[in-house]
Order: sequence, then C-alpha cells, then structure tokens
Amino acid sequence: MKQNSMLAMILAGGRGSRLHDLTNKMAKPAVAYGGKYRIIDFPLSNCANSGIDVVGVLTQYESVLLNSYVAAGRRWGLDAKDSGVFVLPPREKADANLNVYRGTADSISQNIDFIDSYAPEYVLILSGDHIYKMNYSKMLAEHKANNADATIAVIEVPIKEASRFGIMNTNETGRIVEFEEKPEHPKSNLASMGIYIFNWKQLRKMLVADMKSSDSSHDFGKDIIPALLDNDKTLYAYKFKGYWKDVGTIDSLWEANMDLLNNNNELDLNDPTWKIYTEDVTTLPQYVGPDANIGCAFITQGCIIDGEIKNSVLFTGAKVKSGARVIDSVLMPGAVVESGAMVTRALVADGVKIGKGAVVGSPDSENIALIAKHIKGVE
Amino acid sequence: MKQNSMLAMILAGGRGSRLHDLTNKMAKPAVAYGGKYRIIDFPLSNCANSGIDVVGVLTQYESVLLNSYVAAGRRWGLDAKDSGVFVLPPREKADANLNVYRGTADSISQNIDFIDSYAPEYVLILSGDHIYKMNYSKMLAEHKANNADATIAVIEVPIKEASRFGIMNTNETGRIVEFEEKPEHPKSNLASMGIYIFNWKQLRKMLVADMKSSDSSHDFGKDIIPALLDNDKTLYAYKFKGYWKDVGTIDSLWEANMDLLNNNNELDLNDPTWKIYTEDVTTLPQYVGPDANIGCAFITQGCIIDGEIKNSVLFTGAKVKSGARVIDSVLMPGAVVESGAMVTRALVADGVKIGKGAVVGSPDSENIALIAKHIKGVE
Amino acid sequence: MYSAFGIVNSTGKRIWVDGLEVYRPIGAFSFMGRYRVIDFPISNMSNSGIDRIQVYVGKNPRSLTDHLGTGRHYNINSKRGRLHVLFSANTDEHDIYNTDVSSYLENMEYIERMHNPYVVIAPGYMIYTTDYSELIDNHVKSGADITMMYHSVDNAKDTYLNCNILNLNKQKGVLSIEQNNGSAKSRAISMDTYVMKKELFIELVQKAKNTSSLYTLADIINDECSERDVHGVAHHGFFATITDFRSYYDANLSLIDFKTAIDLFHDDWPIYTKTNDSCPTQYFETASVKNSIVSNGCLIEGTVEHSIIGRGVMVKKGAVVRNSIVLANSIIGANTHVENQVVDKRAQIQHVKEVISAPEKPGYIKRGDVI
Amino acid sequence: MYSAFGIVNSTGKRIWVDGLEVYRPIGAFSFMGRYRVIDFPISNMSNSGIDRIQVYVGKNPRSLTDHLGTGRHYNINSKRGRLHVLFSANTDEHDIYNTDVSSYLENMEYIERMHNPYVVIAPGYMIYTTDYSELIDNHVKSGADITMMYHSVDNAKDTYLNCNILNLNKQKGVLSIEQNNGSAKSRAISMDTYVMKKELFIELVQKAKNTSSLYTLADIINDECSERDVHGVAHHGFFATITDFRSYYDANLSLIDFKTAIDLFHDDWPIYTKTNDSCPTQYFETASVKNSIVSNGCLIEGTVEHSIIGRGVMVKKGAVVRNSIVLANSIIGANTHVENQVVDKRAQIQHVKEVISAPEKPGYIKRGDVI
Repeated sequence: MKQNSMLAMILAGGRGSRLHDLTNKMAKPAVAYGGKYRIIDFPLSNCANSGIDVVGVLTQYESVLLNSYVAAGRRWGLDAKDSGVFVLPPREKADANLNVYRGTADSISQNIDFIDSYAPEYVLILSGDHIYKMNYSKMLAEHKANNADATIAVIEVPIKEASRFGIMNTNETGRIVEFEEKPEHPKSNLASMGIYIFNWKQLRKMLVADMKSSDSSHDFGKDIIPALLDNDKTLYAYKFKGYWKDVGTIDSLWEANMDLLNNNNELDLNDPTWKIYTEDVTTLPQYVGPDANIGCAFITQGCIIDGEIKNSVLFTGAKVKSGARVIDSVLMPGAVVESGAMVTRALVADGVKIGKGAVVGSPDSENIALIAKHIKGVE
Repeated sequence: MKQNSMLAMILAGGRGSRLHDLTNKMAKPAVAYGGKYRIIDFPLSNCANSGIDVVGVLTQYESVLLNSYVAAGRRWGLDAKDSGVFVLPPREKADANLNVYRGTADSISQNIDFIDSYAPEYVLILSGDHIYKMNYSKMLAEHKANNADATIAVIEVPIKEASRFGIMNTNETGRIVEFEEKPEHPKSNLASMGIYIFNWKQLRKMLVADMKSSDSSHDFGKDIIPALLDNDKTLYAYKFKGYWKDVGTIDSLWEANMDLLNNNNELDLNDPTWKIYTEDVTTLPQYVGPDANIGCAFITQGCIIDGEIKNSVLFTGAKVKSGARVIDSVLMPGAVVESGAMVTRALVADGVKIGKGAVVGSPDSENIALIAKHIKGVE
Repeated sequence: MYSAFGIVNSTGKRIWVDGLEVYRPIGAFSFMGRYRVIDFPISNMSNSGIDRIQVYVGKNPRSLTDHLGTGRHYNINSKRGRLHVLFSANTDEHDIYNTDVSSYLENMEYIERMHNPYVVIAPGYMIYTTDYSELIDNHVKSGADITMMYHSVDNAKDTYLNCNILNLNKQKGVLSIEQNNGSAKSRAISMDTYVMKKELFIELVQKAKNTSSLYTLADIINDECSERDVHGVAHHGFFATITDFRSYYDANLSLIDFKTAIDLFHDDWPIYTKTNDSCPTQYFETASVKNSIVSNGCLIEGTVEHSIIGRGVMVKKGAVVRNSIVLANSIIGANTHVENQVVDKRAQIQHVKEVISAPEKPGYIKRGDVI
Repeated sequence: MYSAFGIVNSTGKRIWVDGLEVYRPIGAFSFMGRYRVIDFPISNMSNSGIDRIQVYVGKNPRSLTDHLGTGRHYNINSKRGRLHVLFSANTDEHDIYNTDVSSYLENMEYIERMHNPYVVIAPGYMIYTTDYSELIDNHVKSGADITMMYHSVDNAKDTYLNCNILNLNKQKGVLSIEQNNGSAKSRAISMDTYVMKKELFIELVQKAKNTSSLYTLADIINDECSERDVHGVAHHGFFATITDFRSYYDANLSLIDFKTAIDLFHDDWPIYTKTNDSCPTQYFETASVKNSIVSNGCLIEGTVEHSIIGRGVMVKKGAVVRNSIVLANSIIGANTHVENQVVDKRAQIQHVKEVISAPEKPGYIKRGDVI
C-alpha cells in the first residue's frame, strides 16, 4: 500500500457568525466542545484514525488561534516523518496578489501546487465544523469499488427537515442521479455531509476550468458537483450512520454538548478504538470538594467543583464554588461560577466569571443564554 | 527560570527578487543553501539552540512551500509540549479585512494577539534570510545586564562598505547614540544585522501607536528604531563576531556556498555543539562511482557521483554522470549533469538537467550563471 | 544561568516498595491519578531550563520507557535537548551491589560526553517542586564543592525511616550524612538532590567504587564532608518520599486537600505528564462524589469519598469507595464497598462485596486481579 | 487491506555475531553507513500500512531504544499507531532458554491487547524489502493457516548455514522447516517472516511452551506442518541475513554496487532511519574516493576505495581505506592503510600504519579502540 494515496483538505475558513461572541476572536472550527475538545479535533482525529498522513487546513477568518492550534500536528499524531497538518491561508504569488478565497472550491484551486507536491491519487474534502466520527478509509474503499469519479458522504435526515439540506437523489445502486440544494419538495432524505472524495487528476482539471469561469461561485455544492453530474460522471453516495452534528448556533452547540450526557450517547467519546485527540493541557487533576453535589455531568481535568452540578458539561479549568448551582448548562474553558450564583440553561463563554449570588439563564427560556461577559456579583 | 521569557518572530515575507527564477515559486527564506539546508534553517536552529521555545514566522509571498516547511517544527526540535513554530500570514479579522503586511513593523503589529497569548517579557525580531550562527541567549543576557529598552545586533563591516548598511553609532559603553540608514559618510563600521531584542510591553505600545500613524512606513529600521532614539530610550549594540551573510543575489548565494569549501570555514557546519537542523530527507546514501574524481567539494546524502567535481557544492540528490565535469559550481537539489557535460561557474537550480555534452557557464564570466531550465544535450 | 545537565536516579538500594514494585519501578508509579512519580523531578528540571536529562532505569524498564518516550511532553527540545534513558545491566532490585554508583559507572561514557559544566542529581522517588536554576546559582555563588537540598521535618521519629538525614552546622555546612534511625523528632531529611561540577561528580563516582562496591553517592559524600565544602540548602513547600507502601498511600491522600496541593503546584511551574487522550469523566444521576481527585475517562455511578480515582475507572451503581486510591482502568463493581485500599491497575472488585482494611493498615489489590 | 499488527524479533537463539554484538543487538548494527539493520523490517511494515509494531529487544537495549524512539521517523502516527519496545527479562544472549517464544510469553498481555485480527512477524536480522500488505492479501485469499516467506538460493552449501530452510511441495505447501546443513546448493531459505491470525499465533506460542522450553516459533510451526495449511511465498530482490561477522561484511560491501542497491531500494518504498543532523561531507584537495558509499559529516583528505564510510568519519591525508566498513566517528589517521576491515564506532587508527587482513578473513577493530 502506498502511503499518502489520499490527502485530506479541511475547509476551515468560516466565521460562524451565528455563534455570535464566541467567534469574535476565533474561527468556528476552533470553538470548544465536549469538555476538552475543539470542533476541528473531530475531522483531524478522523483523518489520523483513518490512516491519512497529510492534511491541509484552509483558513481565512481570525485564523491566528486556529492556525497555531492545528499547526501542532503532534496532537493528532500527524507529525511523523512524511506527515503533517499544513495551514493554508490565502497568499501572494508571483502572478497573483493576496486575495481572499472566493468559495470552497476556490480555496482548493488556490492550493493546487500544495496538493500536487504530494501527488495523491485521491483528495478528501472535509468541513472543519462538524462533530462526528467516521472512518474515511472505508469510504475510500467504496469509492474504489464503485470506480467512481466522486463519492459524497450522506446521512439520512427526517424527510420533513430535508429541505434544509443539500439532498442527493440516488438510484438503487447508490449512484447519484440528481443533486438538489435545499429543495422545497425533497425526493429523498439523503443529506450531503459536505464530505467528498475526488480523483485528484480529474478534480484538478475541473478546478482549473472553474477558476476561469466568471459565472461560477467557486463552490463545491453549487458549481463542482452539478458540473460533474451534467457531464455524466459517476458520483456515488456513501451512507453514513451515526452521530453527526453541524453546530451552527448557540442552541445547537449547547444541544451537542447535552447529547454527551445520555447514558449511551451515540458519539461515544470513550471508545478506545477511535479516540478523539486534542490539545494536551497542563492542569491539576479534577478536584471535587467536600460540598460538591454532582449528578449527570461531563467534567474534565482542571475543573474545581465544590457546588451543585446537574445535567451540565464543564470544560477544562472551569470552577464552581461552594453553594453555586449549575443546571442544564455548559461552562466553557476557565469559566468561574462564584459561590451562591445560579446558572441555568446557559452557555458561559471562555474565562467568563459569574459573580457571587448572580443568576444567569432561566429554566423557561426558549433559547440558551450565551454569557460572553463577566457578570457582577450580588452582594 | 521561566520558560518562554523570550519569543522569537522571524520576518520571512520577502520575495528576494534579485534571486530571479530561484524565487518564482518560493520565498527567499526557503531557498536551498549549503548542500542540505534552506536559509531559514539558520535562524530557526539558532532559536532552538538558544533555548527559545516559541517562534512565529511571518510569511506572505508564495508561502505554501515555506509554510509547510517551517510548520514541521520537529525539524528544529521545536515541537515539544509548549513550543512550536507558528506560521503567521496576513488574515481577516472581525474588524479588519484581509490585507498585506505594510512593513516589517506592521507584520508584528498585526500579530500582537499571537504574541500576547504567550505573554513574553522579551521579543526577538529576526530576518529569515541571513546565514549565521548566533546564541541569542547571550544577547538577551547583555540586554538584561544593560537594562536596555532595545538591543540591536551589529557586525563590523569594512568601513568602505559601511554606506551599504544601516549603521549604529555608539558611545564607549556600547549604547547607541545615532542610527543612520545607508549613510554617505559613515561614522562607524557597526552595521545592523536586523536582529532586535525588545521589551514586549514597551514595543507593544509603540506598535499600536505606529499602526495609527499615517506617515509611518511601519518599518523597524525606518520608523521604530528612530522613534526609540528620539524618545531617549536606551538602545544598546550587541557586537557579533563570526560568519554572517545576507544572500541577496545569485553571486552572493554562490559565494556563500563556496565559503564552505575553505579548509577552516568560519561557519563550521560540523560543530556538534551548535548543529543546524533541517529537513530529514529519505534518500539513498551518497554513492561515489568507479569513475568519480572528487577534489575540494561539499557533497551530501542522496548524491550519485561518477564524474569530476572540483571546488563545488552538491545538494541532496544531485547526480553527476561518468565523464561529466562540475567546476566552481553549485548543483541545487536534484540537479543532474549528464555524461560529457561541463558546468563551470554556474548555479544549477533545483531539478534542472544539463544534457549530454552540454556546456554551461564559463571560467571567465564576471557573474555566476544561473541555470534555471533544462539544457538540451549535444549529441 | 549556569549550564547543567540533569540525572534522575532511582536505583539506590534503600528504596523498596512492596506490592506495586513487582510490576514497575517507583518512578513509574501512578500518582494523584494522572501523574507518575518521575514526572515531578523531570518537570522540575525542564522548568529550570535543564534540557539534557539522563534517567537511569533498572528492572522492568518497559513502563518507564513507555511513559518517558522522547520527552517531548516534558517540553524538552527534541534536537537540542534530550531525555536519555540509560539502563543498568544489573537489574536485580534486591542485589546489594545494585547502587546508584554502579549505574553511573556502567554509563560513564554518556556522562563524560555531556558538554555542560554542572550536574543536578535528583531522586526518582521524591515528590517536590523546586527551581534548580536558583539552586545552581546559589551553588556557584556560595563557592561550595557540593550543594545538597534538605527538608526540615519534626516527625522523623516514626516517618522518613528509609531516608538519610543531614547533620548541619550553623552555616548550613553538612557535617555528615546518616540514615534516619528515628531517634529524634526534628531532622533535616536529605532530599538526595545534589549540585556539583561534572568533573567532581565523576571523581566521586570513581572514588566510591574504589572505596567499596556497596557505596552509594551519599556514602562517598559523607566521607568527603570533612574535606570538602558541602553546603545544605533548605526546601520549603510540599515534600514527600515514596519509599514504602504506606508513604505512597499517605502522600497521595494528603494531596486531596486543595490547600496542601497548592503547596506543591504553582501556576508558573507546570508538572508535565504523558496524555492518554481520555475523554472527560461522566457522572451519572446516581453518582455521589465528595472530597476526591478524579481523573478523566471515568464512568461514575456510585459513591466516592476522600479518594483518588485514576483514569478510565468505573464505579458502578451502589458501589462505595472511601479513603482509597484506585488506579487506571479498574472496575469497582455494583454494590461493593472499598475502603482504605490501593486498587492497582485493571483490577476488578466484582464478587467480594466488602474490601475494607483498617485505616492504619491500608490494603492492596493486585494489578489485574478479579476478586 | 486486512488489519494487522507487526512483530519484529531478533531474540531467536541462533543469531550470534562475534565482535559487534558485545556492544549492541543485531538490529542496532550500522548498515550501509546511514542505516541500522532494524530500519528495514520497520520501514517495510510502515510502508505496508502497519502502524502498530512491537519490537522485542533483549540484552543492551540502550542503542536500540535510542534509535527507535517513538517511531516518528518511521512515519508512524504517534497517536493512532505505536512502535512499542518490549523487553525480555531473560537477557543472556547465550542462554538457550532465551527463545523468541519466551519473549512473547513474557509480553503476552501486550499481544492480547492488540485490536488487529492478523499479525506479521519479521526478523530483526534480515535485509530485504517487501510489501506485507500484499502478503496479507495473499494469505487471506489462499485460505492458509500460516503464510511464510522464503528466498530461493543456489549457494546454500556454504552460506546461510545459520538459517532455516523450507521443504516445499509443488503447491508451495511447507512440508517441514529444518536448519540448513549445507547438504544441497539450491534451497528455499526461510525468511523467518510469517503471517497468521493473532489467535493462532497466541495458540502456537502456548503450544510451543507446553512442548519444550527450548522451542522457537519455527520449531512449533514445523511440528504443525502436517496438520495445518502452511503456505510458502517466494521473495524476489535483494536478500541478506546478518547472522555472523562474515555475512555482515559481505552484505554491506555487496551494496556498493549500485545495480545491487536498486534491487533493494525502490522509489516508492522509503527506508527510514533516524537522522543525526550531520552536515554534508567535505572532500579536500587531496581526496580520492571511488566505488564507495559515503555518509554525511565526514572529512576526507585521503584515499577511499570500495568501502563504506560511516557518519562523521575522518580519513586523513595519505590514508588509504580499501574493502572496508568504517563505522561512525572513527578516525583513519594520516598515512595509515586499512584494508579488509570493519572499523567499529569511534575507533582511531593512529599509530599502527598498516591494518590489513586477508580478503577471505576480514579483520575487526573494536569500538573506541585507539591503535
């Protein structure tokens, strides 16, 4: 088996503005999730576990934190001899000025030279902001077995929600016969997960043509996939079963965290055969004090708990003082809840402090409260 | 001793257009040197050997090769727990569009958040395109001993060449009293090496002010240093003795390579106490064939030599066939000289092939011939 | 700072821990759930700017070499620096010839090759934090031949009995080093931590060998006290020696008190260890945890009090764990009651419903045992 | 591809090399100046997509563990994969009980923990390249219980005498495995390379132990040949076994011929090794080098012919090196003449001006010797 026969490119340029203040200073893929992870740990760990050696990460918006985070490829074991995680922001070239990426396809087009330098047979295109575990080597095996030009991972969604997604209509062999972006009357419930395998030589040709096309929006979903279908290329759907979540809003980010509290949650972060790797943080162990009262919670190292925690997820270094209560909430890294404070149905952002006796969130709120600034105590 | 008390920032955005075709597809700091190195290996290895853990590399022009090259921090051992080499290209922010770096100082200003995240006491500013070995921890010790606001490394140049440099005029204690950029009538022969140590808090203030100034060119030499002197800050010169070379032209790049052939060359790449680290390339060992005739040469692993080599430097994977002659020349990585060909006073670029019986370069040429395209053989 | 290399040694002959030692050397012992004992001396060195560290390992090197790797997780530059594991061929722990000095002699080639003028020697079986760069500065400024660290205690009558004590004069000069015989309460316990010139170190090792095959470094320094300037430096802060089962148990449990812990851990002094990439710990509805240290990757349905829970441990419904240290990947079965125990790695308490020892004599469940 | 883990073992009892072995195990031997012997099996596995590799080491583990590190330089993912060094407590090379089977038994816990259904076992003392993923595919398709590799030679009368041979039927079924007694020229030499299910491997190890304490894996497979489907697969390309001093010398020198080398090295099959960050080699005016392999970091002023020059070697003015292997950091002094020798690491030829052995009996200069 030749190594590097498939190279992965992760699209991580998005701002994720519906996450509001969480993404003011960091790109969406860098947002924290699940106690100790960042969202981009999922595609990166999936790559490592699928035997992919080289990963390009296409960044653009507020990328300093994201860039330094993914550059430490050791976190996912992607720092061996011929492997690596490579940050690929827009750049100035001999024949082109510095310019933003015009679309998902354009970001790949502008890095053709990078991909060429590894001469892969296949290129895997991924999103940097989805939470799921997937073995891409199985998808590649299907792609090869189908002798496909492109393979697109799909997940079954409830048919009534299908009109929110890009829907793949397939024949009985799984071959894609039609692609509809957010169709009003969906014909199938197979939603595209934004995960594509292409044969590099063929994709390369299409990208070169697409770059020159003035009426293209340079997007995989809007331009490349329809063009492939128009040209009668063989596109196959790869059916994925399991947990998959696109955390586009504060509510869905909160939900995705709450999903971890289910007794047998589908994501199963504890599975030793498919670990999700992340930053190795140096902290104290998790301290549980004499006044603690913890029930139904997901809590990680560096937390110091002396209050009540119910149905909540606590991230690295979160502190809950004696007499404080945290219910149905998410405390992001370093958040502090002072004694007597009460946090309900809230997402407390990184390092934010809830002062003594303060009350944030409410059990009856429709939406989850994002607490992105310190809350003064009530004396 | 607190770790990370000094963080290094390497300015590596320059195109180096006087290196012509060598820098069409790569930034100058990525240019090959000395058989197996790239120029940027020198500041990066110096950092590693000086005990610096975190290095930011400011890139801009054709940075894909440079970015992936420096991102593999393992090459310089800069991949331990809390250390790293971080690529810092221009980026889009919540309050700013994607824009090129406007000058050396601006590239630092645009990454204040990156530096702040490490909270260093001192920041070391380096050029990515100089060849030298230097212990920055000694420079820092002098900076501390002098209680200086800034320390600038200087090297003595012949006084008649001094007008080509930025010249530091110092008093008897080494304190800088005046800085003149390329003075017509230099008062001293202490040329700035473009290596600065600043106290971060102070520099940070100046940079914030400089960003807003409309008549600044946002350059360390032109704006920041003069401003510090104008404000009566204490700036000291740190005298460096040893090999130092700015390889701005094909001739000087060739010369710097030829310097390695001296019996006791000052750069001494063989010193086990100050190694220069670089990419670990997987190649065969160096093969010397039955017809080889090698005298006065610097040759590295992966070369296959069966011809005559005199007074030349051969880079990784260069091949010289039986009956070929290479004299007073530099063969960059993967260059091939076919049998019967003759190469004299030339620099053969990466992967370029000199065909059978071809003759390139001339013993009497004033300048070194840069051979950047395949040369057809003479049958 | 003056340039020094580091030596971490735990092959001295006095340190023998029943139970856990069968499987792994003291340095490899789990500590506070997420650390190993050896993480402390190595992190101290790394934080002190020492990036060339020799670790001497004896019997059962696997667990230590696995844990140490190339030292990247201790923030040691893998090119310029080096965490170098050196082996002793003489691996019988009970062999009286198996001294620290004999391990240095076996690897003298690698000691001689060090470029650094000074050496810092620290034991692999003591838990403390200190800045060795200050100690080296102190050593150079004082002009001493040897600088040793000590920790003053007032409970030396019945603890620290496996340790050496220093007899000091008013100027903190070391008059002699002898084993603690428990005859006095207040003692200066030797921390087995030394700074000296590399050359002197080599000279002492040779001298120890020429004097007696059983001599340790401490023995020869004791002999040299009268001739040389041996200086003692006091250590403040948390200090524990892991020399027997009881001291292992006590040192762990004492750090459950957060006030004690901050006497050992400081914000600018990270204690590094090797990550296992475990996910956070999941507490279920029925969990009740108080006054404990809990590692990642656990599934907790039962009651935990005043205990240390290692990585990946399951505490099933109805189980009670009290005053115990549960090592990684053990299972405390449903409705079992574990009190005053050290439960070693991968053990399972399933069938026996009560494993309770007297507080003054904590029990030990062997690695991998299913009981 | 079917999922397999790898085992590299060189603790079998038959392999004993005089001279170099005193300092380090065969896997740690320098080969062609820049490699170690063990780089070949590990690179084969890494290139075949095997990323969990157990390396069993016996006596003198330092040089091997230093060289292997965490396996990053073999392109093994350090999280998902693992280059796991396992030790044998029984470290006496001459001890007849020190079989490969005994080292597996000692570490059975780590074999059992592997998730992969198949195992590939390769020796740490043979030099060849092959794609194990094809071998595994072949194994699964053929339905064999065990697949073994062999290399057909026609000089088995006076070489490969330390090796096993396979007796094969027409369908390449293995009828028996026996030691090469030199009775025939044409033989199928066993490459000590096996593919089988993990469960069968564990079963065979247990069976070997129950049969005899001296049994090796090859012995028990020989016993099982009649009961099970043991399939032989031929290997083509360069093949060398390092089982004694002479075979070490010959294998090295044979690869000076570039045509032989390309029978071993292929463009898409990198042989990884650990870099030493040496600078390129400097040839001076007076140098004359022909027909040789030269490593980096050398300073060459003298004459070198048909030799292998290791890293950081100095060949001084007027010196002549011919038909020799000079290992790292040795010095060939001015006006000395070295012919038909293996000069071990850090040796210095200074005072004796001629070190010439007969071509049929090459000489050996010990590590660090100054002569």
